[in-house]
Amino acid sequence: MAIVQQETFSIEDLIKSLRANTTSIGAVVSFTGYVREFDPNKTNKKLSKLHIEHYPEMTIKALIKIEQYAKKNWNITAVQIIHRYGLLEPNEPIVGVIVLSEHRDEAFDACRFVIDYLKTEAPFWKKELTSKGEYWVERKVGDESNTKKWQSKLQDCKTKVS
Amino acid sequence: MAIVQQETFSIEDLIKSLRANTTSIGAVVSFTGYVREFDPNKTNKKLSKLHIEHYPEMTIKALIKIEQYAKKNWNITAVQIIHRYGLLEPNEPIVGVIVLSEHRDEAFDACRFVIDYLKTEAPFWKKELTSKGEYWVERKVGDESNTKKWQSKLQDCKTKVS
Amino acid sequence: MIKILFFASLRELFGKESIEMSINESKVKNVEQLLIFLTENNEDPWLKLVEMRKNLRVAVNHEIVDWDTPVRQGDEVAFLPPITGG
Amino acid sequence: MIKILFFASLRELFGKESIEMSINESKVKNVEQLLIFLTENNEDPWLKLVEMRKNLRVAVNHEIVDWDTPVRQGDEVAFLPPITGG
Repeated sequence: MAIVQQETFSIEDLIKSLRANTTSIGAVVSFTGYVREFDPNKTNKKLSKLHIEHYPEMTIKALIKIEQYAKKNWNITAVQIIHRYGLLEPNEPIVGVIVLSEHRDEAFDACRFVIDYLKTEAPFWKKELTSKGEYWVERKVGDESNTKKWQSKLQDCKTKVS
Repeated sequence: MAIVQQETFSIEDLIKSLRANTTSIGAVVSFTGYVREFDPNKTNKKLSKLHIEHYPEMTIKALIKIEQYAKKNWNITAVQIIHRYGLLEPNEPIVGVIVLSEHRDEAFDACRFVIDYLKTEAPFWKKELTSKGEYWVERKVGDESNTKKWQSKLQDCKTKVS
Repeated sequence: MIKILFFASLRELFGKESIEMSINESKVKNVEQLLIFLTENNEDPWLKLVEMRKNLRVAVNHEIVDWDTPVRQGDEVAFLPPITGG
Repeated sequence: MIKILFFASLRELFGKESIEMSINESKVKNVEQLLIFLTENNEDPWLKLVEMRKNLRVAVNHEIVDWDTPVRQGDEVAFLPPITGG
């Protein structure tokens, strides 16, 4: 299950619907990524909007593949990705990842894998509209190395996932 | 900030109040632990209630200390623990840990540290009331080794925290 | 005909979301050869694709693929600038 | 006087939440010596504390401490069975 939408979302509502009818879930880990108005590394720029573009025919497929990899590599009960696109305001949520499992270690690892992988493998592009102009966000070196770390650690992850 | 209460709680409300007035939060990681009605390792027992006892004069102090250790060891903006006590029903939340930070790696690590540490270092005790009788929950070996792993990895964590 | 899609900075560079073109299947057998074919006249904005080659990924029919993946009439090919999801 | 608190299985074992007792400060200087003093008559339920010693932790005035930590009149001492928080 993956959701791509323009509207905002509620992590709690998503958790509730994933938990419905489960009786042996001990742990839920969630990650939420937000639009930052100020980046302490770029102190002279104030973000006014974030524009997120994606490849609609491909996005859901790519996200579901990432969820499937997570389920294959960890003993988890459910995983849900939600990702927004369009024009977002500062402090709005961009992406949510929720993992349900019996025990917490699996939920933490799988949630982190999903967000790490999504950053470099799901077809989204971000453009920052700032007080100093508009520009496409550059890929972070750290994001690439996180993905590579998972690829070298996990089985069946060497092939491209999106 | 740590909360100990009998009532249930909303992770989303806690996140919202922690996020109020922040402008450079990029990541929120939350952990929620729930009462499990069935433990797949003990298939013959059905939980009817979970009773959580604590040491009131000590608990908040212990939780705040754990939060302080998290802030000392990771570059995070805020951390909040909420833990319930009293008589809980299956599928109710027991504990929540929320971490806010600029970047996700710190939020994941700090959140995991807090829940791992809390499991063995905050003065709570659980009693399961089941279809086969009542008994105090035994400490898990995995919980102990998680705490020890952090203690060997982190500075200033060798002293007892609660 | 194949359809070529552009996203983000490439969409802005080309000034359009997609183009359709027919390919000579005896000359253009895979994605690598398609890129060579598109850029052999050294014309902007195609040249930009060559410059970006190291950071460029390619999807055929909605799956990211290796550069030696075959392309055929009817395929949808997308050159993807570095992904910045999440 | 010092106050000794019991929690969880120990509270049930002792049938009470706390007791108060006076200690001989020349004999009982720290938590370890307090435990020895409490159990020297080999009486139940105190003996149980000795059996559990390996898994027992002790808090003085709401802080978990090492066994060589001093105890003084007015202190609150709690013997803690294995914590199962979260």
